[in-house]
Amino acid sequence: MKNTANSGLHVPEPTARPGDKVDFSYIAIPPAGSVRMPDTAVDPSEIRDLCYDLIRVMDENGQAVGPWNPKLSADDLRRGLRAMTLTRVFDDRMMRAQRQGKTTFYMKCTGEEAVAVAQGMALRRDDMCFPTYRQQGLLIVRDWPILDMMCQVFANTKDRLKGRQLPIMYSTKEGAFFSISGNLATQTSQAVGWGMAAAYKHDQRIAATWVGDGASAEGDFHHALTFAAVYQAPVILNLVNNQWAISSFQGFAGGDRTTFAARALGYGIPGLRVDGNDFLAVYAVTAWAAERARAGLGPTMIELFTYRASAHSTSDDPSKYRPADEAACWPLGDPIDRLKKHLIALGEWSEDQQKALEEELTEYVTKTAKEAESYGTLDQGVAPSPATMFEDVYKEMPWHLRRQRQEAGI
Amino acid sequence: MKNTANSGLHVPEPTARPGDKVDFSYIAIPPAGSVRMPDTAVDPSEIRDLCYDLIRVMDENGQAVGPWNPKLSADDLRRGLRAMTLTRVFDDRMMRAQRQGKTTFYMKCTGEEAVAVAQGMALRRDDMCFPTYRQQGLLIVRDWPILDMMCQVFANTKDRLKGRQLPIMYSTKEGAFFSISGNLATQTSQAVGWGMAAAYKHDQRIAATWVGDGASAEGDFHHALTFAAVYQAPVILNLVNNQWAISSFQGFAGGDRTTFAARALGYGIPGLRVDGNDFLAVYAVTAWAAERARAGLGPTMIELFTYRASAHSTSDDPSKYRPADEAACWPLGDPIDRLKKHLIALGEWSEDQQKALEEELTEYVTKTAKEAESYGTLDQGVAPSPATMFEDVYKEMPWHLRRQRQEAGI
Amino acid sequence: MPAMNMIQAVNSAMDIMLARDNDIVIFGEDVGYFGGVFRATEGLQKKYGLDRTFDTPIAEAGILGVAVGMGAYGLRPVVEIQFADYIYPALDQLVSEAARLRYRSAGEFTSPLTVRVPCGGGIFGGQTHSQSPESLFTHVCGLKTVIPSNPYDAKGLLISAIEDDDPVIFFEPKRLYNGPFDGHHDRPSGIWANHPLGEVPADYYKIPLGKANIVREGKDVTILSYGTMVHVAQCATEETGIDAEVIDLRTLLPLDIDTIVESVKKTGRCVIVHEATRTSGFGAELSALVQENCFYHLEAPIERVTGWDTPYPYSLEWHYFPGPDRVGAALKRVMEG
Amino acid sequence: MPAMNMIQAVNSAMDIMLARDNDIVIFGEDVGYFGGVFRATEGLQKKYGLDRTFDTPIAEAGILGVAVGMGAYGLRPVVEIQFADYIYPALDQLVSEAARLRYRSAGEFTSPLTVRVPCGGGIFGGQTHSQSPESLFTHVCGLKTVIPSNPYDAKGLLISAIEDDDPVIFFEPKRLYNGPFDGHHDRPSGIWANHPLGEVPADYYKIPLGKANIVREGKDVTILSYGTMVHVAQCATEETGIDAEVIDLRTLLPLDIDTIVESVKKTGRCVIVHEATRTSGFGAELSALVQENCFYHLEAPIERVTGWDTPYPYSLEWHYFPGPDRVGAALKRVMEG
Ligand SMILES: Cc1ncc(C[n+]2csc(CCOP(=O)(O)OP(=O)(O)O)c2C)c(N)n1
Ligand SMILES: Cc1ncc(C[n+]2csc(CCOP(=O)(O)OP(=O)(O)O)c2C)c(N)n1
Ligand SMILES: [Mg+2]
Ligand SMILES: [Mg+2]
Repeated sequence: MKNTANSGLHVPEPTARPGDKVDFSYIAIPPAGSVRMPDTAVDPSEIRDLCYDLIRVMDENGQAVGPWNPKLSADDLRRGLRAMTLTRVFDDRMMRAQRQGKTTFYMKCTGEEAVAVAQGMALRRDDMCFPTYRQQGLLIVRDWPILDMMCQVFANTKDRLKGRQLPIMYSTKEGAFFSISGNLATQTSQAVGWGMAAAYKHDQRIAATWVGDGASAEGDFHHALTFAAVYQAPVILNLVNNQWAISSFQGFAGGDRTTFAARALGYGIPGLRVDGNDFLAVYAVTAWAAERARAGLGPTMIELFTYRASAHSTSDDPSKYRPADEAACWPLGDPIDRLKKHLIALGEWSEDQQKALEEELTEYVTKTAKEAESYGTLDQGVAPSPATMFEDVYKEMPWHLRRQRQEAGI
Repeated sequence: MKNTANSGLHVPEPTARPGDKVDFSYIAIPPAGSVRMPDTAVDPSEIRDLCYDLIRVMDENGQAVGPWNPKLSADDLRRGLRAMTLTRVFDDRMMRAQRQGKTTFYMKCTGEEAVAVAQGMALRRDDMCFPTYRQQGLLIVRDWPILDMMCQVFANTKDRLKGRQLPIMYSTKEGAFFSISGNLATQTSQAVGWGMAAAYKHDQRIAATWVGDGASAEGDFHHALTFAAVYQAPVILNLVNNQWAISSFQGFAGGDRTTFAARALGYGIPGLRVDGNDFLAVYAVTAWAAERARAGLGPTMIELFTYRASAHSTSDDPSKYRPADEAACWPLGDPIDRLKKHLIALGEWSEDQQKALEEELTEYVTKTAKEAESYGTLDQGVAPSPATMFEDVYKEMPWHLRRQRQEAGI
Repeated sequence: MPAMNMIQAVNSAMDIMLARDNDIVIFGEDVGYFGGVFRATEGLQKKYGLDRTFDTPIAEAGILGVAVGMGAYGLRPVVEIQFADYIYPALDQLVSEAARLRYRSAGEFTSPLTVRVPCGGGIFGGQTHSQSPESLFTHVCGLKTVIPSNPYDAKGLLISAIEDDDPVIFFEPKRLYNGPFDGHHDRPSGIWANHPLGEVPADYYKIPLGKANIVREGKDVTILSYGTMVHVAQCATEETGIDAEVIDLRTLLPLDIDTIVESVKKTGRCVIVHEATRTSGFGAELSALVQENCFYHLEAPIERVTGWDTPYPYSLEWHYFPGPDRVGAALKRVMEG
Repeated sequence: MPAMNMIQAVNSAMDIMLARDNDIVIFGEDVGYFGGVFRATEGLQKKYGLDRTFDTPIAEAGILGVAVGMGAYGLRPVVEIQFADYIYPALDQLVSEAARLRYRSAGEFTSPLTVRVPCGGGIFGGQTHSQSPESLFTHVCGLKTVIPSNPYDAKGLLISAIEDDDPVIFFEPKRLYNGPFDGHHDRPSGIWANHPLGEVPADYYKIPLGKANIVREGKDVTILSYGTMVHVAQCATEETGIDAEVIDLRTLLPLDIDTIVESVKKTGRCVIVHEATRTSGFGAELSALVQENCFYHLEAPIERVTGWDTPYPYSLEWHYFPGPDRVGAALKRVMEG
């Protein structure tokens, strides 16, 4: 036995490193449709088993099966497919812009598009989102202008954040999308506070927040769960388990020992575990949790089981720490492919239509990127005025900042 | 429904406040002996139900029953009874000293003596303890000189901590009792680190730590659980649920929603819930967890279900926030009375012997207190030399502290 | 005007604001039913309801995180951190979140929080109930830092803090809760009822943030201080007979630089007094600013009288606390300089 | 001697120490298999084993809490906080625990930790990958704070830090990892292989903590600085032609006061340069100390050139960064003073 007190310190290791054969055999995948759907008013103690299960709706043939089938209209499904595809095209374009030096940094959500897009669809347009950095799909499914997003990425003269934030750290009150923080997990307890405020104000809106498997180890997430449970806040706590936190596999966040959904049990909160690449399942669990929250039945925690198919960010090279073909071997497939297959199975879509959609969106993104670039890119140095640097530190500028602005000569 | 998003913010309330009739009817108490005892090598996933149960050994007649009966010898039982009684007498004497102005502050553990004493007995003498401030029983059961403890409380010339620490913030490396921190919960991740170090060094010693129901809401406790699970550290994580955190009942730590033991589930750690006033049950679960840790099977979390029978500290007046007779109504009784009853039922003890023991210990404590007082008490101003104030900030005193010491003229 | 001690003044400020503005909620450890370990929120839950003043889990970072979220919603949370010594777990939510939210969202999301924090020593609280960490917060742009020295100011400043649209850390020197304290721990302490600044209007009033108060005019030397040390400084002035101008800064950030500079230019000498440890304490910033702004007027080195660079030692606290003797000695040195 | 950049120098220090002392363990986010996001621990896990250099959960407070426990056991943990901007969650374990453990246990338990913290801007990291929070740590008694400015110092200081029996915060200015940087972001950056201090002995050596380095002797004015700003200061000296004495402090606490005082007494003028925000930055403490120790030798006000009191703005970072022009202007002002 390696892991004993008197035989050394146990340090977790993933099943495969670069050069090894990918091994996902440890992942148990129950058949689609096999998990029961409880009433939203269920007592959390009656659904503890759901933390260890995996809610799935789409089967191998692209059919939607079982109680969690949200029975979305074909139009809604196409809307979801479009938003996911647009997200992927947008990501690819921005990634290329970074490679071209037009911006310094970018983060993709490839393989995880269903998370933000399906959840964004299941939430109301004014439910307040406290995302981390891989939920650009929320903005996209809410039809937030991608031009606006690009201007932020380019930190140009139309950047609504005045060049103050790293690319992709979007923020829009109108979009009900909270300012992304560089500091992991801080948004989770903030979301609970927002939800508490909404409850206090007898407001129908609810809050939702996202945190990564890695970041869930931060104390803030524990505080979010505790406060959410104590005050029964109308909030959805989403944990996106995409298997990796930069170079660290989910075993370093505790994933070797149990599911992340099981965290909910310690707080008496319902915990759902869902196939994060199954658009329908993600939609359904989110709608269930939103209904609970809106009915005043309290918080829900959702583990979205997915896979980070791309690099962590443009600063990262995953081939250094995981097998190059790991993404391709991910047993739960690709969320866009799977929803497309479902729509085709329904007779509501075709490969040709998908191709046409991709072309249309590529053209749209390219055109929009050109427009965004016309307002400047970082390398061109067409940035917001340096004088703005001293604004918004406080509501009113105190003397010392006025003096410093003078000193800066701007 | 009060607790709904659109009908206001839910704020927990205890079942009774001052003036109300005490109501502990919500507490489910399974019969002694009814909970199974798994093998220490059990897979944690097989004993999740134990987080929701309550391990008890002593029945109403003082008989030890069921699989968790540790079958201690009568001598060991008497040792436990003696240490618990001494702890209580010690507490009373120090509390009186505070009232007499001989020290400024004191904290009792009345009603919770079984926690530290039984756990201290189940651990080895050199297992490292990372306590919070109500585990003085650990020192007492380890036969640490109460004179030494009193000198710390009086901050006198024999105070091993040189008057630097608030009374009861004991620390002794020789006693394997880590320096108590005023900052709640910080010791929990430290204990895990100590355990990891022991594992790294192939050391047979294990670590144990204690945290209150209230303090378990701190991020540190989450970090402790996460790191303990990830590195399978040889550590016992004890959560002393004594129902109160100063004036806040355990509902403000999440206790209204589920058990505290259920926290363990989120990390895949075995969680045991034990009648904290049942000396035998506390001993047994601790021995079980220690065996696991020492065998390299990883951490265990234990919820000790008990009641803080006295004030939070000498600065507190509990009649302001809970019914005056709440302690008397606590359904799990008093740990000293219960162990005494068991020994009497065994024919190994009598009321007279108990009375004699109490007298003997009272005399011993009084005599020792007199000796301690002879080395000074705070109000007499017989304190360690002010020059020591500048020592031990660093291993070697840097110039600025030397200069400040000069400036202080000492 | 009613006599109030500092607890009552602080309580009165919150009482008035709860009544005036339904967006104000108060929470923290033990602040609800019980009314706080220092009783600053006593009676407020009963008067305004469970959802206006409530207890929290013991998680300072959680309290602040939740407050930031509430602030983003549009509420004005007023939270209590039970002791300044326990604010460190919340630092990330303060520094990285509350302080920068307005900036990083270009003004769309704000953090109109007030964080009440009992601070300071002199009550035999030992190392974890005695700290004065104010300097850390003054290094964080986006935060305001306030420390009153008497009931009148406490109430007026707290109302301003609550109404302020930026996050304010409001330190309450707990040694002053019951009465003014001049550092003579061996004598009976005064009570606020006997002090002019213990007279506090029952109604709403404000003292603006960023405005210092000259508590004693003088021409020989300027003493810059705040909180408990204002009283120590006044005492040292009387005991030495040196005609010091004693300035109570009240707000550390934004600082009332004009009042400071004017005074030092007049006196040509400056002594800075605070209870916090010396190195990188707020006294360093004050010294730097005075030097930068009054260099050609200074006739002697600026002196700092502060807590030592050690933890606050429980039984030796009166050797640690910068009392009137130490301040007096500095005044004399400066007058000779 | 081999040429090393600063990453390699830091890596070499840890490599040597892992080999020399089995009680040293290294951990942090991504430091294990991958070798750290800046690659400072590259190769160490492979060379010394899984249990000597390993990844951790993403919980800075957990990392520090565990390190304190290990230190109490008797190990010497060397941990990495991925960016200085993420050290705030760990502040309580540093301030309340690591820093005070020796004191509160009267010497029985100690915290011989080293906390490696990449800091500083100039890499377009935005507000959360650019901060220089060193001043906060200098306010905490019980901690030592170190910031090297070149590979040679980095290795020697890191070995000293690891061997030190007190907790040391070891800041690594990430803008210097690959080469010296004088602030001229518009010109190609240098590489360490072309710099004398990029020559680093392969073997064990130490640079004592608490000793500053006079990197340029001069008689007109003393420049106090550390980290990246040492190079900016040298550049400004050359560009203005002012004969400045440039002191690289290397250790902020304990500070090498003698070297500072001797220099300022000689030059009579002082400019302090750091990248951190100004108010209550470490420059304030330096200014106060210089003023206290050299008052009668000063011929002009001490100047501070620092980052502005705003968050580090992503796209405007070169307007924020205190470059050679700003330092040069201060030098000129001081010479005219
Ligand atoms: C407090 C804090 N610590 C560390 C980091 C550096 N960091 C940025 S992303 C990341 C990994 C996060 O992984 P995960 O939460 O799983 O999210 P994912 O990237 O997989 O979506 C780390 C360590 C940070 N941003 N904030
Ligand atoms: C970080 C921190 N926050 C707050 C406090 C103040 N405080 C001391 S004890 C206590 C209550 C703790 O309750 P619990 O953990 O249940 O332990 P118990 O007193 O019941 O044994 C509080 C809030 C503290 N010491 N440290
Ligand atoms: Mg992840
Ligand atoms: Mg308790």
